Amino acid sequence: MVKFDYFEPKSVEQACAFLERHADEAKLIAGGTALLIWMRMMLLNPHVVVSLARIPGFDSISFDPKDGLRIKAGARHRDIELDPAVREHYPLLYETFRKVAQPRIRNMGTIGGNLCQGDPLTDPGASLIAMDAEITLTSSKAKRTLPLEKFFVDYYQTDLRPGEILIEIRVPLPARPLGWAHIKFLPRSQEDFATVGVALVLRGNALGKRRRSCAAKRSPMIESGRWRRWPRMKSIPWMTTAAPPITNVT
Amino acid sequence: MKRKITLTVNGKEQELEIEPNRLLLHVLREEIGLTGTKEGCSIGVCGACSVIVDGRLVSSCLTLAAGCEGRDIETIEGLAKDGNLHPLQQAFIEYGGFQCGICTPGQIMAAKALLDENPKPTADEVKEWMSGNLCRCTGYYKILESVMAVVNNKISPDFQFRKREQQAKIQSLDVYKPVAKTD
Amino acid sequence: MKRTINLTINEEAFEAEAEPRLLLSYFLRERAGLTGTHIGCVIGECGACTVLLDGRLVKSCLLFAVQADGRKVLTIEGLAKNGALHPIQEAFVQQYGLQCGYCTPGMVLASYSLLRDNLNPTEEEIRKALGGNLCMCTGYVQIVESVKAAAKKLQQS
Amino acid sequence: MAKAEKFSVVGQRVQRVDGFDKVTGESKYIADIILPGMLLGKILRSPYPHARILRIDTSKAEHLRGVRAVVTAEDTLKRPWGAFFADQYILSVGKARYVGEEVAAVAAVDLDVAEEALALIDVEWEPLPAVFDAEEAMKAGAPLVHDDKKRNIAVTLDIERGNIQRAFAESDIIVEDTFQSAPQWHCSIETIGSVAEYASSGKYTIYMNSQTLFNARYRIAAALGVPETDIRIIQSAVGGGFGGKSCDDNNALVAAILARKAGKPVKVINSREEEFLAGCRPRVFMKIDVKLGFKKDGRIRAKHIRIIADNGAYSAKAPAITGVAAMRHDTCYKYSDVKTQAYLVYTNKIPTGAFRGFGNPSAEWAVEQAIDIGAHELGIDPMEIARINAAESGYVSPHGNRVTSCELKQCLDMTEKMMDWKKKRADKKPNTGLGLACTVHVSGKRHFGDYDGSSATIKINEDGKALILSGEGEIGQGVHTAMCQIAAEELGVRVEDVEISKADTDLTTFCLGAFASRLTYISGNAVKNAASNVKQQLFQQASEMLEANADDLISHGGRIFVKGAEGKFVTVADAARARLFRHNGAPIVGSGSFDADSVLPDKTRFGNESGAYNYGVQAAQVEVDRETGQVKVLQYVIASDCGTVIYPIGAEGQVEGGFAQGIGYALIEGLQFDEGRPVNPNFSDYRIPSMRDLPPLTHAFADSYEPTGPFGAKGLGELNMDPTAAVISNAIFDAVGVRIKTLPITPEKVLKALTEKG
Repeated sequence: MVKFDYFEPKSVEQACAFLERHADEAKLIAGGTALLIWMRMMLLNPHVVVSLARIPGFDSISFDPKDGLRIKAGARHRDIELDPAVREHYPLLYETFRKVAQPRIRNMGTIGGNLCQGDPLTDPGASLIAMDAEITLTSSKAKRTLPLEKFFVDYYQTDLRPGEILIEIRVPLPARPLGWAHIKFLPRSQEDFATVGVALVLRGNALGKRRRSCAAKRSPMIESGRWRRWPRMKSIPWMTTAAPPITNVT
Repeated sequence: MKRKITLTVNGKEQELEIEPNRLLLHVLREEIGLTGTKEGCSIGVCGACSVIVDGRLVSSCLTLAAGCEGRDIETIEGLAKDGNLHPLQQAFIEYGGFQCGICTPGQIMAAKALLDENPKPTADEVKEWMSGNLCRCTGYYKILESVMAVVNNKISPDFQFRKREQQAKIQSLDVYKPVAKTD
Repeated sequence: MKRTINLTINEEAFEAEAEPRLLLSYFLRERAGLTGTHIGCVIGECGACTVLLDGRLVKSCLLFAVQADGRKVLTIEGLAKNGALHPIQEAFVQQYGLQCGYCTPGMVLASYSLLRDNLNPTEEEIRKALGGNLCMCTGYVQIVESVKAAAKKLQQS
Repeated sequence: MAKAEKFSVVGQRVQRVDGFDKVTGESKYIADIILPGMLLGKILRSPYPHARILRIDTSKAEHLRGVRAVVTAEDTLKRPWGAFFADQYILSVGKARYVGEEVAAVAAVDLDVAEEALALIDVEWEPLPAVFDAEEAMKAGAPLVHDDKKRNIAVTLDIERGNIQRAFAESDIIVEDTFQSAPQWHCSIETIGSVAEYASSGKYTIYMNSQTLFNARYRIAAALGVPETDIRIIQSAVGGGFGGKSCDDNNALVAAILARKAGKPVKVINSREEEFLAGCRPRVFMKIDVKLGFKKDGRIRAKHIRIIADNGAYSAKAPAITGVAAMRHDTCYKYSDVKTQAYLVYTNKIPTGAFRGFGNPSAEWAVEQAIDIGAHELGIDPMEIARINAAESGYVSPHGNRVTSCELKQCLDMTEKMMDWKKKRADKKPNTGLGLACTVHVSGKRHFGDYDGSSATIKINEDGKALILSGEGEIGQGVHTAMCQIAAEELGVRVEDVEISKADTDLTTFCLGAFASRLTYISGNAVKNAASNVKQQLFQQASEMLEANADDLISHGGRIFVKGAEGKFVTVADAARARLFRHNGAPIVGSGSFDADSVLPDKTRFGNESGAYNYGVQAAQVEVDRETGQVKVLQYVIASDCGTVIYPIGAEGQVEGGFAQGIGYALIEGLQFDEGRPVNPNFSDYRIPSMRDLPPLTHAFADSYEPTGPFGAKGLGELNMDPTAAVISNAIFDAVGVRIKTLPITPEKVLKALTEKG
């Protein structure tokens, strides 16, 4: 690993200022589970590392019935998994986050870091897209909010612009009843990255047709995320054999 | 540019000056001399470097030491108190939860983090929790058995490692007279 | 407050941090890993920790490492070159100038300092030059013989 | 069957002797060894699978601040070395023959500097045509890996016993098929490493995590060109070996020459990537054609096997491994007429070598499937086919292997019962199936010179406790505990009163080390003999003190007494002290040797390769998901015949751990090469089984007694790695009717086979 300067800003504004100042040579670190591997492999060699770990409230999760779920980018996967509101109102997210890697990595990796890495092999993206999540990004110049699915561009490529920090993920409260599933296909070890991850949401009237399962699968209400790309699929013929049983209704 | 940091490691404060690119794993091993924490894969997969930071189980190979300023770190060396093994350590011996032992500090720290959070996990919960700690020797059956032995309180109450005598009387040599004894 | 100490040890640059109170002898052993410099008394009496600082014979237990900052140190490890012993080392081996060997690095360096200035010392001069180096094993006779033999070797070369 | 022998220590669930250190993190593995002034070494490796080195310029690296030594082949004798063939160099001489080959190395004050220095070494390469496939390599005109090896063939075997043509003519049905095994990496959680120290007087002291210290010493001496005595090898705690740490690689040698040049101790530890590229020597990849002739009643009449084995660029132990794959299995069943042809072929890939099973997992993958095919064609239960053909005590294989004890049939009965085989077979559910395979392994193997033995020394300390000095070493399998139990049993003392030293070539007598499942049997016998010698001395002393005849004495629990008169006794401590503290005093110290009754195979590879053979049976019930091709193992059963079980926790651990590696081999593990370059050399992409990947397992040991073993024991370590892949494949066939013939069995392969079958 190269030598670098290390900063721990105490506010998002400060962090943005650091990013601005060290434009090309700085990297943000949150959980570090991906960044440090790349740095150890000398694939990334930043001269400045800005840690977001000491920004007060940057890991908070809050829920409001009208506003939905607001997850600050510094929340760790395990914080989300263990959050009572997530468990109660967003069972799909609970099921997804409890399956991310294993507890040690969930204790470290943050949702913001995960999304910004743009790694299609990881689990949260698909479920959050399926739940209509939107994200807020900020820089010292501007703040913007966009749907998560627009954020993902390609393998390891996102719409994150220079100087920007992902600060929040908002997930609207889903309509009830809600049918949902998240599965990932692990051909080798249970610890592997998924070959395919599928998140599926059925809302409102689509649920009534659930018994006509094939029809339900073609319903425009179904959304999913898929390996290597992040499409919000309107129809998913490839799933006709591997679809999970939609048994979870809340 | 080196930074000064203070870590609390197994209850003891440690003041260190380190480069920001140093990993917690290497600082524990090389600066503090706690070599119980092992490096296996260097990429957070195998869990041999598992330690507990502020109550959370983490991979010390993916943790910058600089980010641990002021944090409380537990390593395998902090588990046994006054030569008395932690119940998990005892269970791993009694139930054969290791062979070569290189993954064992990580396995035990992972199990400790679980039991701290959930003292009565089911076997499936243990499996799910521990699955990120790889072992190439045991096939895991005895690791699971060891952890479940602690959960189900099946470790011996009067465990003494290899019956070591703590207060052996050393026979004086100059008064030694060989004779047969009787019961 | 720790200080960064830069010095040359056996012709190699070396840098390490140390508290100002750290003695040069410990610095050499623990920071530089050169354990040939031995600790005998830590009050400058025994000479087991003898090294050369900028060419002058010193007892490294009577110096702080910071005092060696920017200077040149020669330790016993710097004497043999490319696996070949220095003639003084050879002489100590051949003339049985050692038993346990603990004082030997200091003895050798003291002899080195002597013979550098005086290639033909008398026994008295040898005993005087090595007077600050204590040995509990040999009774010094063979040490003196070793230094004499070393002087001869050096004269010939 | 077992002798009615009652043991007081053997067979008890005792505590591991090294347990405390391991659960507290106090065990010193190689990375934990830190010497004063120690430097860290890094190795520059070939980026090409085959290339000539035109020039190496190390001057920039040498001038980097913090660099203490840079070495190339010029710092070595350029003398080739190797376990069987001297064909590899410490650092490339003229050419590199695989990606990852050691070309140069640096010792520096820290790893970052060492890595920077590697980048400053300037090597001018001339890439050469390379060959990556063993079959391609055998073709005329293929690039030669070694100029003197025509058609790249390192070893050819062509052996016929009996009359194979007649035997096939007399067969009722003939099964013929081709199977491919896969390379597999050891993936010890601790990688290979060494700390070398060089005293300018000429002695090397090398701390190694090797599993075969004296073999390491021999090879290092040969490569460095110094006598064995000038090399002292001290074993650190070993974080898993499985064959990978038997010093077939250059790690310790590079550390040694760096230490010599730098004049400082040097530690060289493989990164995980280096371990995959060029560290441990992975399992030999084999393509195996099997042809079996059966009689209608299920008897195997003829067997013809043809193997093409991928040696990689250098030979390591692959020559012996090829022989094992070609012949070992003929000790499992009662064969009469067999033919075996095998070719070991050089390619421009990582050298392959010893991995738990030593050729057996590859061969059993093929042969046990061919037998299963035969069983299905004949309409006979695979369990019955195995029973009909199973070897028995007294069997002599066509290659001269003499079986002194064999409980294979008992293992079959146990497996049948534990699996509830008959019932499960009768109520077969869709997409579920049962599979079975048998296995045989050795307990030691006579192949490193004409010696298949071990030696040990036991001394009694003044406190009456015994200390075993053995150079065999502990690599995690628990053999030190088993040795303490054997010594305690023989001496009649508590196991807590026996300790064992770490292995150190300067302090212990010659020992071959951990391979060929030999330690419990071979070194167990040596320890037992040493203990017996010590016991004689103790009894001699005690007889004076008890005023009794030494022949009438027995010992138990640390007391020595006349048989039947336990009330009056002397303790072992008293006897030892009495022998020492007197005129003409002497410590009680005894040594013991054992050399197995095996035979160094002759030119036709005939000869009893081992003193004892261990047997096992495994069975699986699997469920196949027809939509994804995924295989779920519902239940797994193992029965093992390892003679008397000395250390049950350790023995169970060997079964479970071997099986876990078998599951990895069968279903999970695989390294992909691209033009000889490993594509996934890390734990994120080369997966090994995790806790969640292991199925429910039931296992048990046969009631067995090996007459030549210590208290009836024989080997176990490798047995349960061997048949697992075949078991799973056989079960998949039973479940969905497709047979997978290449490893690992991935969902893609199963799905493809199902689609093709329609």
